[in-house]
Amino acid sequence: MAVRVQEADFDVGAELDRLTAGNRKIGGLAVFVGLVREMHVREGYHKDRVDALTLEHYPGMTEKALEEIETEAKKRWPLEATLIVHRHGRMEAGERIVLVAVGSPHREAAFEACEFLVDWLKTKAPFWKLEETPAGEKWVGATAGDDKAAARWEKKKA
Amino acid sequence: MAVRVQEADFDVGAELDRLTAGNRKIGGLAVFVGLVREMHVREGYHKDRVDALTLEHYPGMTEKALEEIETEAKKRWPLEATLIVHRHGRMEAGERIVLVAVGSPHREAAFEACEFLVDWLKTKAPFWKLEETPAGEKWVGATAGDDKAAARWEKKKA
Amino acid sequence: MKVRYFAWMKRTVGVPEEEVSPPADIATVGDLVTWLRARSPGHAEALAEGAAFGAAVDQRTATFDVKLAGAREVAFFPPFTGG
Amino acid sequence: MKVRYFAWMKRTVGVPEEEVSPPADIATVGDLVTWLRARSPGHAEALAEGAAFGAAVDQRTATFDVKLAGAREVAFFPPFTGG
Repeated sequence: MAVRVQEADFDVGAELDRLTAGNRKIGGLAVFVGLVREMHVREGYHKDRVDALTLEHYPGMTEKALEEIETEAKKRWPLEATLIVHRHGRMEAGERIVLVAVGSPHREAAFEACEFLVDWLKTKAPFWKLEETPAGEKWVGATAGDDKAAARWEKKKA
Repeated sequence: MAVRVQEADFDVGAELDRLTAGNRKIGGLAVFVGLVREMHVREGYHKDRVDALTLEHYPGMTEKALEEIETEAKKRWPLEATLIVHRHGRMEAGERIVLVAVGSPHREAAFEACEFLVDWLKTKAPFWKLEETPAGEKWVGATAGDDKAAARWEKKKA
Repeated sequence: MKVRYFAWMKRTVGVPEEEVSPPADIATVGDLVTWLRARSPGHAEALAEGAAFGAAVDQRTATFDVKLAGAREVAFFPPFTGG
Repeated sequence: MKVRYFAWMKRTVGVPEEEVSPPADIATVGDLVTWLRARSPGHAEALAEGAAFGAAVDQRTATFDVKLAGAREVAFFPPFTGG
């Protein structure tokens, strides 16, 4: 059961070995590795190509949030081992961003809990993504997603 | 896109690095590692403890079957990379048995295809499990599951 | 034609594989099962009516009505339990 | 009280964090937003009515009706887009 936010890359094999070492109750280990994908925001538009991104986080709050969601996952599923390693800082296309690993006696629980954690990380963890394209830098969600996001926050305000 | 059946253990980190090397279209890599779980068939019965198992397979047919299911997964989901490494022979509790890794631009596709492959491996791949317990060796499914399994085969015969 | 047995069927039959030459009227997997039962008490037990086993012809899963014509390898095995 | 800004809000406001001493009648996160808008055009733009941002009080996500009493750190940030 561990959560880490770090700038450095991680070694997937070594992390998984440490996670499962000495635990003979784990039958299935579900793992997710998120990578920086080179993509075109609008297909064919060269200037939209994402070559790298910078992830900003909120030191202190991010770790707290990750620990809370890990605790929540452990309540919902019978888990023997969980690990979240999330990088911040600048990463180029092809680099690893995040590792989520969940070990359980049963593979269904491992898969479900892993997906739960990944979905949650994508929307509820305090990270902000700055994309680098040939046309310059752009904060993700600062344009297209704004209305929807604003509505969500306004609702809470009311 | 690769399938391997081997007696030797595998290095998860090295396998994943090889799988994703040079491919910048992969946004999510869903991975499953199956381990030999020490378990009690009947809780509390020491003699039921599984300390090790031996997986027998059908050389030639196993590889063909794995390649077919890999092809099927690639038809159903937009996958950039798939890998199945399955061990045979004797393995003790805590050892790795199987690695399934699926890379896709989208994490939902990666997770779904990975689960699809793992579910399929557990029921449709030509492997047979011999468990070692303090009371002796036992072929899994040779007793309790027989009736149901027999019915399944008999139906096909008719 | 080579016939192979896996898992506990191998032990019950007594050999992992054998070369057989069934007569011409043995046309399907089901026919072969019936014919093999007469070879030994082990065969009869492993391939008994109602026993839980499946078959493959030339390394592809096959139901009992599948024709043997041209087959080089037929395998019999318990339900898969691996992975 | 320390106020922190993240992502594009940090650039719009012009500083990543600042120490502020709001008057006693600034009781909630919403009150603080209104009060901060007067500090500079950057503040007014980043914290504008209807802009897409959320808040945290002492590193826990907070809605605008949350009380500030005893808070040491308040943060404002765009919707999370990471992971």
